[in-house]
Amino acid sequence: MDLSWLDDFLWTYQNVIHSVGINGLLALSMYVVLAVGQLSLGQAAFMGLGAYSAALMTLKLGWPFWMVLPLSCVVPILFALAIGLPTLRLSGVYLAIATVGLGEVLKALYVNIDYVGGALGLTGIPEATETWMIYGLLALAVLAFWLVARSGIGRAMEAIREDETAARVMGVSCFRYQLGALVVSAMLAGIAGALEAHSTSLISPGEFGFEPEVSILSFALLGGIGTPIGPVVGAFILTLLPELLRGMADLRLVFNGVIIVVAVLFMPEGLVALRLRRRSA
Amino acid sequence: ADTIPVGSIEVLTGPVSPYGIAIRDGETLALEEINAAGGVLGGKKIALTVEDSAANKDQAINAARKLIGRDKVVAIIGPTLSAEYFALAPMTNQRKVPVIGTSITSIGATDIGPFCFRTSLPEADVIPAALRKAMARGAKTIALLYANDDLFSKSSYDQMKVAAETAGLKIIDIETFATKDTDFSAQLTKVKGLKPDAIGIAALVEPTAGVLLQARQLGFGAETQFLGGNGANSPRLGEIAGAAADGIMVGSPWFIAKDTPQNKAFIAAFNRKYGKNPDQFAAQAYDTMHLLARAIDKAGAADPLKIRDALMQVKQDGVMGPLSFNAKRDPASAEGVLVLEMHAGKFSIAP
Amino acid sequence: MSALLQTRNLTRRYSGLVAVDSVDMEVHEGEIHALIGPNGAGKTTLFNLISGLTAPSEGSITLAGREVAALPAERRAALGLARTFQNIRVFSAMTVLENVLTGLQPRRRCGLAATLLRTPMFRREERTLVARALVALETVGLAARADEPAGGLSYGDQRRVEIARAIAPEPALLLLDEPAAGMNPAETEALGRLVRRIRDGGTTVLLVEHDMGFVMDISDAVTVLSFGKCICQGTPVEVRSSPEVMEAYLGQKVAARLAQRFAGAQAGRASA
Amino acid sequence: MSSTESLLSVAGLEVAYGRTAAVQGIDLVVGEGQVVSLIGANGAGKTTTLRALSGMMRPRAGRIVFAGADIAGLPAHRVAALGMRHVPEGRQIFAELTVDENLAMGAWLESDGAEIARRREQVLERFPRLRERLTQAAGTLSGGEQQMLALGRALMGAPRLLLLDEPSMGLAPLFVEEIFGIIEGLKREGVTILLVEQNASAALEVADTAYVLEGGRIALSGPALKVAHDPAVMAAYLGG
Amino acid sequence: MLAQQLVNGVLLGATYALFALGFTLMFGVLKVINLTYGFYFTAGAFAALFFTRYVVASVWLALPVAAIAAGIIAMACDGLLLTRLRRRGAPELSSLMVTVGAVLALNSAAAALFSPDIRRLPVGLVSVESFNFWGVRVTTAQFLVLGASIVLVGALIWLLRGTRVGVAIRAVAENPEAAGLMGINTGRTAALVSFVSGALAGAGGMLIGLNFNAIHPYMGEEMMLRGFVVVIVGGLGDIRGALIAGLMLGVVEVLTAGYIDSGMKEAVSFAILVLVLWTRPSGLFGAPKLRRA
Ligand SMILES: Nc1ncnc2c1ncn2[C@@H]1O[C@H](COP(=O)(O)OP(=O)(O)OP(=O)(O)O)[C@@H](O)[C@H]1O
Ligand SMILES: Nc1ncnc2c1ncn2[C@@H]1O[C@H](COP(=O)(O)OP(=O)(O)OP(=O)(O)O)[C@@H](O)[C@H]1O
Ligand SMILES: [Mg+2]
Ligand SMILES: [Mg+2]
Repeated sequence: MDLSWLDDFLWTYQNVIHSVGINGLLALSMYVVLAVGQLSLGQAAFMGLGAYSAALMTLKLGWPFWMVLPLSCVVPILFALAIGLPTLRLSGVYLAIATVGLGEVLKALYVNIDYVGGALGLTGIPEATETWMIYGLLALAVLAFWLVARSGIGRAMEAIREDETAARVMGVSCFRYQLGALVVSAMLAGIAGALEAHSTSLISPGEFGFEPEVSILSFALLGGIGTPIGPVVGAFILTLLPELLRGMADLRLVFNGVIIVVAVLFMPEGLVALRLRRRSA
Repeated sequence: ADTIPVGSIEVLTGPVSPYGIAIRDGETLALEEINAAGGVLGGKKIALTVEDSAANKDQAINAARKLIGRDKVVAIIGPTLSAEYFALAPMTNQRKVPVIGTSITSIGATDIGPFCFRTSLPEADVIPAALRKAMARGAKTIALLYANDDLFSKSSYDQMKVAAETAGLKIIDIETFATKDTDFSAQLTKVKGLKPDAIGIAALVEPTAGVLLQARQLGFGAETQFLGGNGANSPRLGEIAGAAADGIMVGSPWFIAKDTPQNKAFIAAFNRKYGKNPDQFAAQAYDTMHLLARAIDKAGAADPLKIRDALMQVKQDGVMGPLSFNAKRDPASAEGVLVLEMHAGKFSIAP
Repeated sequence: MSALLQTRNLTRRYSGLVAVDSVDMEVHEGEIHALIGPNGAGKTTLFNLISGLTAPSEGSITLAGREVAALPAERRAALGLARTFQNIRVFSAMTVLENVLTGLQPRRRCGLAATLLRTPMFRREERTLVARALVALETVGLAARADEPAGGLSYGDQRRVEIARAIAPEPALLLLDEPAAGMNPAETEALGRLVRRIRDGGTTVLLVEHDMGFVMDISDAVTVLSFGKCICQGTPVEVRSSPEVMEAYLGQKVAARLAQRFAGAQAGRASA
Repeated sequence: MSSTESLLSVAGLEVAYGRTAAVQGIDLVVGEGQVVSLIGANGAGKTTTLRALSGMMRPRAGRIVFAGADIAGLPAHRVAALGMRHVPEGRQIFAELTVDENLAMGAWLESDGAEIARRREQVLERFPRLRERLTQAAGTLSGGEQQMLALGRALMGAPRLLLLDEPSMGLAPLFVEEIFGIIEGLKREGVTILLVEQNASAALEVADTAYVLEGGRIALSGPALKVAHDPAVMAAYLGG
Repeated sequence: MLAQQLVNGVLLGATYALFALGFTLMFGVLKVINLTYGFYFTAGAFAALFFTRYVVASVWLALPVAAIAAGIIAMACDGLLLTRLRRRGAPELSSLMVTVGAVLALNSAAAALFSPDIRRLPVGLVSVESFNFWGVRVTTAQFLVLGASIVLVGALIWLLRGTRVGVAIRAVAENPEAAGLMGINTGRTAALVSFVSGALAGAGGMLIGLNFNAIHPYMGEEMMLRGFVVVIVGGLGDIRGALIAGLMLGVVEVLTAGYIDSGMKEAVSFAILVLVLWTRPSGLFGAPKLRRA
């Protein structure tokens, strides 16, 4: 049997396939903070930190990818702790803007520091990301979130989302959960950044600002945050859509926007509007 | 096949799209001329597929993979932005398909590999001419302003700085802004206090216009000479900035009133087809498409490897002047670089 | 009897208003203690201070001999404090059962690792917690609606969910803020029996309530608050006959009715 | 039943939340100037009935005729314009507005400034506690104070028909008496009232007519005195 | 130079404030992070552009045209997209999501229709001469922006605090259900708020487009991030806060660029933003949530 068409297909769509999976991871990193009722928009910034630190480890220190990948979440996690401590007491949009601030400050730093390539960013990053790594991690993350959601921890998270005060009275330490969620979010985003950097050979400061952040948020919201599946589905759709609409030229983005609007108007809870049932009895 | 597939990746949507659209218009015009004149390889037509990258790295890569994997193109023109070029060139180079940037000015772009070309002159070749002209008019000190978040502007600034240092101009201040900024008053006020003889602006045309407009509001007059980088070399500068742009000088490999028959024909054809004047980006793309067609003919086959080798040999005298590649796959000559000065919204050769 | 809860000089000021004014109060282990007073007297504010939702301006709070005024609310919950809210706060998108299970958080021992690995201990714990939650729901009469979203219950039923959620972890001290509001007299009577049962199960109860019949019936001790100050403290009988309380809070008619009812308590009960 | 003309008459009212039917076909008449009391256990559908009457919810079926107009399905603000005021369960005051602003909103449909001032004075007369707190954000009032505000706000609308959902909830005994005094006063002034109360004995005392709701249906209705002496009602709602 | 820099800062800040006024109204009252706001700003500028080019070249006529056009568009968008969700009581985040999609569609449609090129209002619409006060230069357009922001702030505060309509707007914002019971037509109030904030955006778009000589389909989009900062630092729905926060942001940016490093102005202004929020978690004047346990 001639399978060369498959090779061709995989080669042609390799980057699409990678992006879809990486965006899935990013969507989950948004999901985990939304799951504790926080609109924290630092995911793109965390991704940037992961991407930059991983690329530097590869390019400047020459470390192998199997070491770089797990280490890529260290810097994002440290930042998450550092900004989480002062900002977590903010709520809603206030937190959102404070965390967007982190992204903007980092962007200004990347642009101004020549060691990390300035406006160009880091180039010539060797391709090391394999499709199975992305999807393996994605599957693991979904499974872990699923298991957590269906447990007391998941219940506590939902309680925080609904009413922080009441949750605290039940003995749920909102601060610990929210900081934990932020750290997990940073970890996922950081790893996604490392995968991205080693998939496209270039990272530049503009990729980690406000606009990508809005896309990450839309992955999670379009898919729905009732289950960890929703955000991943959202990421898949919104990443594939521009590719599928390639033929529409000028009107591509118009159409893309209209699809989002229609989808949300008719399914305001997201495309995967499920709620987990946690009753085991 | 009786058509030769060629691809192009440009920014066709979003805020940067004026550049990508100009390039697409230029190459499309050239393509029609080539096909109307009987095509290449003895009668085969070139089929051009232009893909949108939306100024997004991933979409640029996706487009390149689609062009190579599905459309089986023999060469790619573009992409519009340097960052896109750096992202996709390693992959196209590995796949051995020539990519020819028409608007890529960053240092090191063509070093990625033997299949990476560009026809845009690095600014090192254009800026010194303008600086020399300014010094001839009495400039001794200069302040530099540039958009530090944009690659095109940044590399323009890098060259400007080196050129000013070599030419012996004293750089008394360096200020930055972001490409999307609309307010430059803080930087300009500071510069004004330092009273430089000249101000060099390295930015795309929109912010350059903004800087000029605000400079005039803040009282900069004819005593200060303004110099633009490659980005300022566009008829749109006059359209946006109007009288505020009067007196700005740019170095340019091409200019609209350039008095050669090729250029006159190009301008006329462009106006016929699009109802407006071309800019530098359109001209560059126009020349590049013609050069590529020549290389395909010379290669004698629709084979990317042979086309690459042919590209290294072809020469052409186009609207921009003589065009060929040097060993590093950069344009070989900076002949024809002119210094232009703006008056009443239009560039003309500086006296 | 030792004091399970003790406040000393507890004060909370809002701009231009002292909502709770140097309150010294003791709640003894094993008693049902009622906190009464006119509207705006500071009862809910006092609950907020005790449970840690509002920081005191001054004063101390000791729970089982431990100073807790500086502890966050969640730590106090872990020490065995539970409460309900006057303005109902159920988690409306969660089911009734999940609401009660959330109340059982202080009883959860399994951490993240056990959760991810689904260890036998985790499974066992989930089973026990669900069983306990169902018992609590049974107690308030809502077991049949365990799987409905709590937001879809009527006002009175949501109040029961709150009570179930608070009693499920078998707290040492239970604060009930107007538990009988929105219940009719028959239901209130049932609630009274329930509160007694909770007390008998080893939980000390401090409750705010405006239904005097209910309060006088079940409480062992009563504290009366007025304009933030503690104006009277004692047994129901003492409080009922205090002229200040009568004037500030009860009013002639209610006082008379109460007197009548409790004077003939024995007879009344026999006839019913 | 009294011979007065009916201000509100409801026939075959059905209301549902999604697929669960909360009110399953009730008939109800409120005569002009009457106080009608609606009692029932938790979850019986009392609140739901009131919500459907005032336009907060769209009924699934049935006719609601108020002051001669069929109002079933009209939005709340149109119903309010006809002179119906609803003091909803949970009070629903505007927490971020001041007490005074809350009162002003109660008189939204009145444009005569002097009339508004007169009503405001009347309300503050009735609830002196509110006068002390005029500029305080309503959300920081105590539970009982909020209840007073909710009632005062409704009275600012000079209603023809007042729907009260558990007005005595959370009020101190002294004040419960006062609320029922106010209800009696309003009745004397000719305001028609539909009263939902858990304090059934007091409610039946002021009411002319009473309806007992069970599982979304009317289980019993008639003159309040008669309902109050019904043995089943006594056992279930009046407490032993 | 310091004087000129301070004036630069105030003038820049006035543009931020002007942009943020309608945004904070929409955001604070309708409780939705409405990302289409930037589009109304653009729409106003384009309406003014076409009006001055093809009808009459007068600022005083173009300004109301821009405001009304943008106001109507805003009202239509709100009615079409958000009213349905509001009525259904959909979660806040899904409303945000609808506006994400809508702004993508609207901006790209505008770019496809009008091309993304930069245009400017006809030269000579206002005097291009700048006034010179003891060496400090200010242009007519800048005066217009500053004047408009101050006048509009006053007018909005009066509307919200001093009129019954304003109180009703706030009531609807907080509890639409209860507002309905008072006889307030909530749908009409939402439409009114959309119109007013759209109109503010439109007027702002025209004046700021005039001031910076740059009108293009993405001009609103590019102001959004700054708009957010101003609205948040000023406190949601707080008009006076938006003015002060806008001016503050402008002055901070200009002083950073003028005296520290122009590359660091975003970093410094965001650092200050975080500091402000750290000390005042609900914005400069925002009181903490008024609901009680
Ligand atoms: N956050 C606050 N800001 C200003 N005043 C407040 C605040 N919280 C409470 N108050 C005031 O403190 C007083 C006490 O309120 P609290 O809720 O404790 O009363 P309460 O005794 O529970 O009354 P009720 O029986 O009516 O519920 C009230 O007058 C109230 O207005
Ligand atoms: N938002 C809702 N969604 C779904 N079901 C609801 C909702 N609100 C009420 N119900 C259901 O409708 C029925 C009637 O509720 P309603 O609130 O009218 O009762 P009620 O008589 O007012 O009770 P209470 O005395 O407790 O206030 C109940 O079974 C309740 O579970
Ligand atoms: Mg209270
Ligand atoms: Mg009810």
